[in-house]
Amino acid sequence: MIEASELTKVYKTKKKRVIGVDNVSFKVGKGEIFGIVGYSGAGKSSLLRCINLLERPTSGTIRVDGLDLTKLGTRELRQARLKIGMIFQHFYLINQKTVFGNIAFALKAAGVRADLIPARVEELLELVGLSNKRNAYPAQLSGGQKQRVGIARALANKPSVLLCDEATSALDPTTTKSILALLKKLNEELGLTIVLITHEMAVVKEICHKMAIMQDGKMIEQGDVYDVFAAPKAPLTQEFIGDVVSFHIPEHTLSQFSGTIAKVIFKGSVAQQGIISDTLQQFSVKGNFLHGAIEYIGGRPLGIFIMELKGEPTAIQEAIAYIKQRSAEVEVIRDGLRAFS
Amino acid sequence: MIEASELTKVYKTKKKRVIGVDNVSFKVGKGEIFGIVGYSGAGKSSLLRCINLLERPTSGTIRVDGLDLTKLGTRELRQARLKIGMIFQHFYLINQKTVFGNIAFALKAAGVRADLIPARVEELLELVGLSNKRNAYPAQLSGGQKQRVGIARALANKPSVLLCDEATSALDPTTTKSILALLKKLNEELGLTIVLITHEMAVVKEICHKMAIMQDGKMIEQGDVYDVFAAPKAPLTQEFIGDVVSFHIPEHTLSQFSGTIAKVIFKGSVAQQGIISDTLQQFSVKGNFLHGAIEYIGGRPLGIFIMELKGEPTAIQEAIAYIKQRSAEVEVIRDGLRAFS
Amino acid sequence: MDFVHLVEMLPDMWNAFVETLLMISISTAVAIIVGFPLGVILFATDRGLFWENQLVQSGLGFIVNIVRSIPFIILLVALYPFTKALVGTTTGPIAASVSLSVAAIPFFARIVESSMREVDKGLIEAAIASGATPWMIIKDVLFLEARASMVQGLTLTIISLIAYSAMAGVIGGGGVGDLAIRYGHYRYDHTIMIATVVILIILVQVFQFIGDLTAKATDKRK
Amino acid sequence: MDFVHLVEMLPDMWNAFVETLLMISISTAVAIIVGFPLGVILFATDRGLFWENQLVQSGLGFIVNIVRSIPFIILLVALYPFTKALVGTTTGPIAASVSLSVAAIPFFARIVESSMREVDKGLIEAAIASGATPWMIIKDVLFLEARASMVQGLTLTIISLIAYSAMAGVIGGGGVGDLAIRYGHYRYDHTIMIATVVILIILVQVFQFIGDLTAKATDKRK
Amino acid sequence: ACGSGSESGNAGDSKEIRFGATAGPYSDMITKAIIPGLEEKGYTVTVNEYQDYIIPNRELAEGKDDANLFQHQVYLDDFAENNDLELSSLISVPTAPMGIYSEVYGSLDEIEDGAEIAIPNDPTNGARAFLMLEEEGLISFEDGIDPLTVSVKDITENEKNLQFVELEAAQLPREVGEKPLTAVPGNFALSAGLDLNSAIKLENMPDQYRNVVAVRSEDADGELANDIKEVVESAEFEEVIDKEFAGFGKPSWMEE
Ligand SMILES: Nc1ncnc2c1ncn2[C@@H]1O[C@H](COP(=O)(O)OP(=O)(O)OP(=O)(O)O)[C@@H](O)[C@H]1O
Ligand SMILES: Nc1ncnc2c1ncn2[C@@H]1O[C@H](COP(=O)(O)OP(=O)(O)OP(=O)(O)O)[C@@H](O)[C@H]1O
Ligand SMILES: [Mg+2]
Ligand SMILES: [Mg+2]
Repeated sequence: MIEASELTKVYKTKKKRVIGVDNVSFKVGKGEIFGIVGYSGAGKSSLLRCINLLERPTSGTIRVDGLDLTKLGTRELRQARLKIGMIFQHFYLINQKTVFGNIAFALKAAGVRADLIPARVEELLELVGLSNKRNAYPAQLSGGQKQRVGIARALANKPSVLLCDEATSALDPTTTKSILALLKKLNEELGLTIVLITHEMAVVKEICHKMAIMQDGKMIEQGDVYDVFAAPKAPLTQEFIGDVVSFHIPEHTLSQFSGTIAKVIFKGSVAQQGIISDTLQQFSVKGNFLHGAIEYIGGRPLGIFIMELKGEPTAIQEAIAYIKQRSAEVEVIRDGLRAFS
Repeated sequence: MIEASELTKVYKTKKKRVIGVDNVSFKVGKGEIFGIVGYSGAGKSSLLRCINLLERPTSGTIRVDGLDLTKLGTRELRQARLKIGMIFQHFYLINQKTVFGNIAFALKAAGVRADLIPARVEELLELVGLSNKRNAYPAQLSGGQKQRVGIARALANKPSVLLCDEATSALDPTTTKSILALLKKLNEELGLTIVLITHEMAVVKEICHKMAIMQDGKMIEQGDVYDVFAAPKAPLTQEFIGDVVSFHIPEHTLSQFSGTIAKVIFKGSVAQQGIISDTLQQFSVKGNFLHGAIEYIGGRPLGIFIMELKGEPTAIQEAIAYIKQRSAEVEVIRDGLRAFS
Repeated sequence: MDFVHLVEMLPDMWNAFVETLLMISISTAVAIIVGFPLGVILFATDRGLFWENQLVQSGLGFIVNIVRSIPFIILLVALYPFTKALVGTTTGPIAASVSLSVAAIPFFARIVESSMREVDKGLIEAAIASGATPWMIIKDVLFLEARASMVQGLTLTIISLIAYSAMAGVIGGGGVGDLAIRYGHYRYDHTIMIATVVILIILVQVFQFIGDLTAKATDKRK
Repeated sequence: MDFVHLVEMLPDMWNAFVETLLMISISTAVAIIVGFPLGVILFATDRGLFWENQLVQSGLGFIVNIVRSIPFIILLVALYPFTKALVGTTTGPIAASVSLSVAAIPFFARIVESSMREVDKGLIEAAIASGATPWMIIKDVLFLEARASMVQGLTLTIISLIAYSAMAGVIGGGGVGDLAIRYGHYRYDHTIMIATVVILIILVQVFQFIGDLTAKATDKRK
Repeated sequence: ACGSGSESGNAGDSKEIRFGATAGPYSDMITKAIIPGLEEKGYTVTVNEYQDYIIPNRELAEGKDDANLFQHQVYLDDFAENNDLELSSLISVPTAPMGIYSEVYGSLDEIEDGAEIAIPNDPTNGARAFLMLEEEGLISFEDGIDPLTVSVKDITENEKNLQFVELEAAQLPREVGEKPLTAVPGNFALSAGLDLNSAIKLENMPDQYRNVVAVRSEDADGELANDIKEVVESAEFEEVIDKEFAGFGKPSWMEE
């Protein structure tokens, strides 16, 4: 659906050249949700803006639905954009139009018949929970409300591709969830392809199929979300993923536990299948859970638990071996502190 | 430090009156970090803007450091504001000044001697990790970079109170963490009082001492973060807290487990002290961990785990009784499904 | 003040007032009808915008500046044949309106252009991303967002036109300003001069008031 | 075109050119020095702003409008005693500059006012929250943010002044516009008329060019 | 033009005429001294006032006006020739003489070296000022110069080193007292309430510098032309002149 190859975007300012996007290639299949994460200033927004050619890439090509956008004339480009919805980081609502008017604008752009517009707008307002703000002007809306208008606008023309630049970062968790659920629904039911920039890994985990990490304009890692979460390669990726899954345990907490600290990872099949309790019952070790969860990433369970094992070193060794044997991965984060063993 | 009593802010538009803040009273002690959460449009920003009188409340009083701001003349109010830093949801940087200039502006406002400004600005830039963007204009910055300039500006004059409106919502997790660590450090070392609006409960958990939940302009619940997290009262609070702590387990996951599902809460003392493993070893039940963590809320550990217990119903009963006896709270979320018990 | 004289002149002043309104209305209308699109083109053909076209930009800009360079009296005379062809006469308020319009068009066009420059580029981008046509961007984004500022600029234009219309007396355009000059300047008739200046002041205040009110009423930002 | 005649008139044209520059410089300088603060006050005393003061707002607004209402020639006459007291003479380019300045001040003040209205209220709020003094807000926020728009407005003012200065001939102000009228209009001297109009066009283009360039160079938004 | 319901005979609508003039005494002269006579003859007259000296002649030539009164014979001839217009004068009327006014000097002889003199900046009035000064021997021109377009540049000798300040004619009365010497055209002097006799020197006006009633040449022998002539030559006209336009120099035909 989207195919970017060797995209580069260089900003020229008076004194220096800033490389926003640096030779980035990626593919997003039809009906896929592609998440892009990275530090602030990594080039995420720049990349997204290259996709619908709001920013003309300095070099490289971008194909959407088979069309090489960089080769299109203005008219065709406009047609192509009707099928690419975009949600902006800074909303960019027309200040002089009501919520209704802002959404109707997008419909008019697509040439929707005037008499069909009101019903469609109502539908969209319902969708984002803003029916009661129909006649409010942007200046009278809270940040999250503005963002929701932006979302409704982007969805107005039932686009086949949706570009979201931090679409939920101004929203409370509940609204975020409902918006994500909505995106997921549109994705599943209508096959909407979504490219989504976010800094919340929870969002990636929740709805993305594929993901990429950007750093200094480059895409340093990309792949299936499940794979990336299960085995992040680049240090930056690990850092990001760690936020949701690998549970970096603060020193503070660790210092309270004297036993061996191990990370146990269950992939694919449903969780532990009693492995842990079996282990505890079979070997003379005591276990304390420090942290853990079964995450469903793209619907597949991934269980990661951090636990303290206390007992004779040999017993612990055996226990770990047993767990590994029962098809789980175990990583010893810290050996037991001798003093207490 | 901050004492708001019966604050009400009504916005009058041509057609209707919108109640932004509805009779809100609260106190924030010196050196406390006060988090405000709530849905989009709940009135959080409006309330924050009333604190430094950017928005004059329709009624009620606001005292900061003993001074009733609503009674001050313009000059005194300006003096008072020098000690109240503010981070805006929409950055509001001066477009025509560089990053340096924007921060220097705040220093000049406080009458800092011109020759001392550059060093102080550098220090602040270092703090927010933007030293290399010193001479960039806001239009050349990414969203997160702009936000960081806003943060540096707000901290410029070493304020005694800091008001943050979604200060980290545009930031990636790492930057968020470093900013939060910074706020915490300033709070601890200099006794900075902070009022912080966020929609990320993780932020509240991480650094707030007290918190409040707003809904429709009202403060529906407030208290120590630990207490609120451990025992949220209002349904909305539960919803918010649930996001971080109480681990709502999706139906999807639950259906994969046939045993009794119990939520075990360890308060105060360090975690489980082997309670779980003792239980598993003493009673003939198998246990599977579904989700859980030890959260440090305001430095005190709060462990919440959700687990599946499998075995004879009586054994499970006994196990639960044992756990309760060992001073943990247990809440049975679902009894074992008979078919499999 | 000579009241008998004032009363005696009332019909003339009324006439002049009607002539002024006529000239202002016509030339304001033309300034809007021609100046607005011109301003939009000047704006939208600039670098990085949706009709980017350096040639049209500088060409039109040059023409606009030429018209603005020519002293009004020279313009009046230079436009003689054009005025004659257009309205069939070269004197009177209608003929004067032709020159006033020609003078007002580039003035207003520049105002439209610079008002549009103040519109947040992000809004234009969002509209482009929506697949909006240039026409929609102009109508629903640029026009609306720049409206308050353009209304202020229109007020400026109208008030300048009132000042310019005083010179229309050269070709018998009449109007209050002409009366002021003929009586105040040429005839040293202080009564009429003061009376006409008062009329002009009221006229300008009324336009400013309406302009301010409209600008505020149509502005939906705070 | 009569080249001999043109060459013969060159010194006069040069004189006129210098006079025009003199008048424009003086009146532009005064327009900035007096009009800028006036515009700021008009802006900042409006509702909801840091110097909110309805009385000053409407009072100043009224005076500004009065000056803008008076036809330039009447203004010239009305300012006779003032001009005399100020510069000691009532004729010549310096005297004409007085009236031109008085006409330009309210024009530019309105432009400053409306440019500042376009500044995002949030920026002003952020400055207020920083504890900035009104003076700092004006200097570091309003002035900077409205600068590009004000430069455009200043261009408009200067070009309008060039047009107005043609009327300065009434009191012997001279200048290129006056030359155009006296030779072109009264004496049917087409050579001089064309030559002077060309000078005016160049002058206007140069100012427009400098204005556009400055506006762009000083604007740090995209 | 073909008034269907018109009762009057062949003259019909043509009895409605328009008279052009510059603002000031000459439009007053039309209103006060000529119109009453024309109305008696059945005309309805509208006066069109102008602010300059070019447009009225054009309007006359174009048929917008039927006659005008604001210029002297020399200017009319020159203008008609330069612009290829067929305009003719009908009759000259009493004209206010230009005067040189001064609050410093009692006569022209007292003028000091380098004195400033304010003069009109339009060619017609300006030339009259120069010719006055030449007649008084204060300045001189090359021979054969066109008396109508005489300008500062044509001065060959300037005995007293007079400094010329060119101003709009209407502005000149305001400069009396400001400048040591001011040459004010009579009509503006009268408008401003100056006493013509207070001038230190009044123009010695040859007939070709007296204002004339002008019409299109084709109409010069028409009914209207004859009627206007009759009115101006009437005793009633002279009566009004004597009463309302004191100080105006009468043309030679009137003196006879
Ligand atoms: N118009 C511009 N001119 C110059 N540099 C720019 C411009 N736009 C962006 N940049 C620079 O390009 C880099 C990438 O910016 P971009 O906005 O794509 O970051 P981002 O990943 O979206 O960050 P964030 O998460 O903070 O929004 C940044 O270093 C930024 O300073
Ligand atoms: N200037 C205004 N005029 C009218 N209504 C307003 C105005 N400002 C805010 N409101 C309304 O007041 C309510 C509270 O807005 P506020 O900005 O305080 O919400 P918030 O809690 O900060 O939301 P968010 O998390 O989305 O930023 C909203 O319903 C909003 O529509
Ligand atoms: Mg971004
Ligand atoms: Mg808010």
